[in-house]
Amino acid sequence: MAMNKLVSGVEEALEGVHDDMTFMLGGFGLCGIPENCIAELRKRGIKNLTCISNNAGVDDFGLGLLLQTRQIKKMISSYVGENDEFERQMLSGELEVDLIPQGSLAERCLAGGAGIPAFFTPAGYGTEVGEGKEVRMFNGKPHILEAALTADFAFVKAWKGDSSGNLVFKGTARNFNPPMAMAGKITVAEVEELVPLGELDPNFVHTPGIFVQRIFQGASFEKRIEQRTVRSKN
Amino acid sequence: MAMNKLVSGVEEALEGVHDDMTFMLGGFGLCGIPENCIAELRKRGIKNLTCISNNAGVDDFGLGLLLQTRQIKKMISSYVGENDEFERQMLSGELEVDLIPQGSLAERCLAGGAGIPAFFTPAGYGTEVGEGKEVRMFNGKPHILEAALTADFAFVKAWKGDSSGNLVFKGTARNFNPPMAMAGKITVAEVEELVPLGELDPNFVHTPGIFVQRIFQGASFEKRIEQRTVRSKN
Amino acid sequence: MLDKNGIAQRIAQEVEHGQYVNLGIGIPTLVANFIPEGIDVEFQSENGILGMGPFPFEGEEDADMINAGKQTVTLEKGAVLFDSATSFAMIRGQHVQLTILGAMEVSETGDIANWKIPGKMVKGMGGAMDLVASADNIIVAMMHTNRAGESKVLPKCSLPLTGVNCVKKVVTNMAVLDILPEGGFKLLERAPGVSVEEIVAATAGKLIVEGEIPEMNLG
Amino acid sequence: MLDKNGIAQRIAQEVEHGQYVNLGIGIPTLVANFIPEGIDVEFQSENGILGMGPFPFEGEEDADMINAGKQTVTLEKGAVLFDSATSFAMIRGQHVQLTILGAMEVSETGDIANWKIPGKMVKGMGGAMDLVASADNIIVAMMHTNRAGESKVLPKCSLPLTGVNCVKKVVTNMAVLDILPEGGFKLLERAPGVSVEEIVAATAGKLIVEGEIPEMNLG
Repeated sequence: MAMNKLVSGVEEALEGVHDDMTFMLGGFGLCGIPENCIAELRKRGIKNLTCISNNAGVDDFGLGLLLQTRQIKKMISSYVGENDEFERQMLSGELEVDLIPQGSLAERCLAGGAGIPAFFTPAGYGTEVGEGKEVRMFNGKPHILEAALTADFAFVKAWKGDSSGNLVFKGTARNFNPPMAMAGKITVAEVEELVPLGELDPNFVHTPGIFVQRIFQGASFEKRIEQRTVRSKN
Repeated sequence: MAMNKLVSGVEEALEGVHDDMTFMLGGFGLCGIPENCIAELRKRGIKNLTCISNNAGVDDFGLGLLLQTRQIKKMISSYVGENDEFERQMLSGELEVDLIPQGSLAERCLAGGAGIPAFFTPAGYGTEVGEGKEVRMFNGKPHILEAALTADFAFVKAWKGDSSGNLVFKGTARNFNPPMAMAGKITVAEVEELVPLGELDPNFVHTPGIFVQRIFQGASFEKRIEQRTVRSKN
Repeated sequence: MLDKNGIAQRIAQEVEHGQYVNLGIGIPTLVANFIPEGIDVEFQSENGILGMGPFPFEGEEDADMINAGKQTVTLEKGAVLFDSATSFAMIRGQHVQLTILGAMEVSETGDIANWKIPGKMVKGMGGAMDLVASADNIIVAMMHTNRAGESKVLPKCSLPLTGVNCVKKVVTNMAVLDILPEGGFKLLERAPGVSVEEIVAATAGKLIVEGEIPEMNLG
Repeated sequence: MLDKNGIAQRIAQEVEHGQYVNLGIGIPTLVANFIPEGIDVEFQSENGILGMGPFPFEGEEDADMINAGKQTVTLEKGAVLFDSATSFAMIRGQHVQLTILGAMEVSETGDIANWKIPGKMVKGMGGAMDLVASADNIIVAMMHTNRAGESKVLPKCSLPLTGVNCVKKVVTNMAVLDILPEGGFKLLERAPGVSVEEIVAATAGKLIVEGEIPEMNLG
């Protein structure tokens, strides 16, 4: 009999979050971000957070909302452009920032979820990222040792999900959500559509429910587009 | 415009295989094995092969067919029971055997495909598998350093595939096929059903075509069941 | 003395509501038949299933749906399929919380041997080394002695190891034993009709017997 | 002198039939518009697309379908979607064969800097460090000089590096340059109307000029 991870909503889903915790948040830019969890974190006003997220949102959306309220102590990201408040806090030293190559970020989350405490990668060798890290040659090429990342909570956003926590993502909204779902001590999934157990095809589930501890239907999703780019029909 | 990886059949698919090469072969037991490629390898009679495969087939099917003809010099596997000829060759020293924990085998293939030359795992520490390998403590627990595996050819078997090499597997026939597909210098996919480009849902492809160099429709699939186990309707 | 089903039945009492469980080949597979009503667990099969169900009805076997013992199986509602790398990510990452497996030998420090008899038999470790190196809770299901009547509950394993300091509990045809962090088998329960003296005689490793030892309650 | 489209057009000539290509933000994105008929390539977008197509028609934008520059895009027939870890497995594993990206500085030993100006600007490296550390072939698309007129083609980068010894070719508004394994920019082609002398004057790094330098053929 499948486990029941269903919670009533975002409030119950975030039970136990508090100051000084480390969170992972899925998404790439504003695509596939856990909007409901971010809103609730802001509402709760918890502080001194370490947030692991590929990007830091924009000034008034995504993680930008928690930067406005100065709830974030440290960001671990790969790309943080497009956010003036972020840049101000970082350059002034108010915000700690650990910038990580995007592939290393994804792999470090995956490793954290997969019980691989460290691995070698060529990315970042010879740069600031490699400073202080062990270097070893493989196939004549220098590699650096990178450590796994885990988090107290991982917040992910899926398209569809069932009560046992099985998740399916849509389009490029998948991005960091699956590796981060694996790396949370408690992984919370907010979904656009909660489907009955058995409706998801077992052969086509992106994130198996074993990685998810709590799931709820998001109250609303804005799904803002950061760079609306189109071509004309001619 | 998508790439065309389609070849006429198993003969063209195996162009370039020769003595002394290292092959990866997908499958778990007899489930999801590349039957057509194995038959063609036997037909070609090439020798001194190193085969990386979770199991070694049974006496008269799967990799057992290449053991009968003494084409295999070395097996890299996790479990080799259920095969008398294998046990005989191994205990007599005719066959070199490298036994690897199943999870390390899967991860070493994945790492080989993902450009991760080495990683730490707790599996095998304190056992023969850990002998001669670097040991390091992480979170108070000893881990050993394992190296990536790659192969001259990876042979995988999929349920459906298209001309650009995108693959979908069925049931538990997925197993080692996706990680091995990533780790072949040349990856050959034999499929039960070749579908027109565009028919596979981009959101539900198990192995992206970038990992596959050649694809063909298998002429026939026996799909033998190793342990037929049933219950009665009462 | 318990038979294999009895051992499985006793082990089923150790399974907690909400756990993801990996069952090894042999006796452990039988544990699935004894999970009480109301205890929701999902079985992981390391070849790529979460939510493994019972064997299929005759005529409904599918060559593409097998368990880690290569037996034809079915899926429970809500099951998921995945590849071997993802499967061991679940195991190594400690998402699978309980592993139940067989053994040839267990030592009083929690070492286990179950994959090789030098010069005689080498089947390979399969997923066992990953499983015992990873799960928080590892229970061994086995006979207390081998066919020659020699104890399998030892001070030190004589066969090549599968893992070190990992087994937490042993359930045999004679007894339930906890392996203490400081070493030693603590006798918790006797099988029906088995005396403490018989267990002492059949146990080569350090056995700790404190107070009255109850008989197993198999309901 | 070339404009951005001209640089993209010239780089498109470097793309080979059957290649998987990652295009960075800015000029590299434009390269997709100039791939000749008959050259089949697939574009990888590191946020999770293989087989990225053009921008959508107005009204057909989908918030769940963006490229690595956060722009709305479409999929080609045969495209695939995947997560970020899989995406960088493709990149790190050298399955993506060609990377085209922008730069603030390039050195004569193939070093590249493009993610940080200390004390002034820090956007982050995004996927660039993984890309330049991995792909066999890396082409930089950039202006030959910065807004202050200073050369970006240097003996040594002054800004924090993105990668070392990795850039194979540089295409600027003035020239096509190979970076030699032993170091140095070998001048291959001049942009239309640009003289060798102008290129020499705009290049701070070691420039190797041998024989007649042809003008680019942009068809």
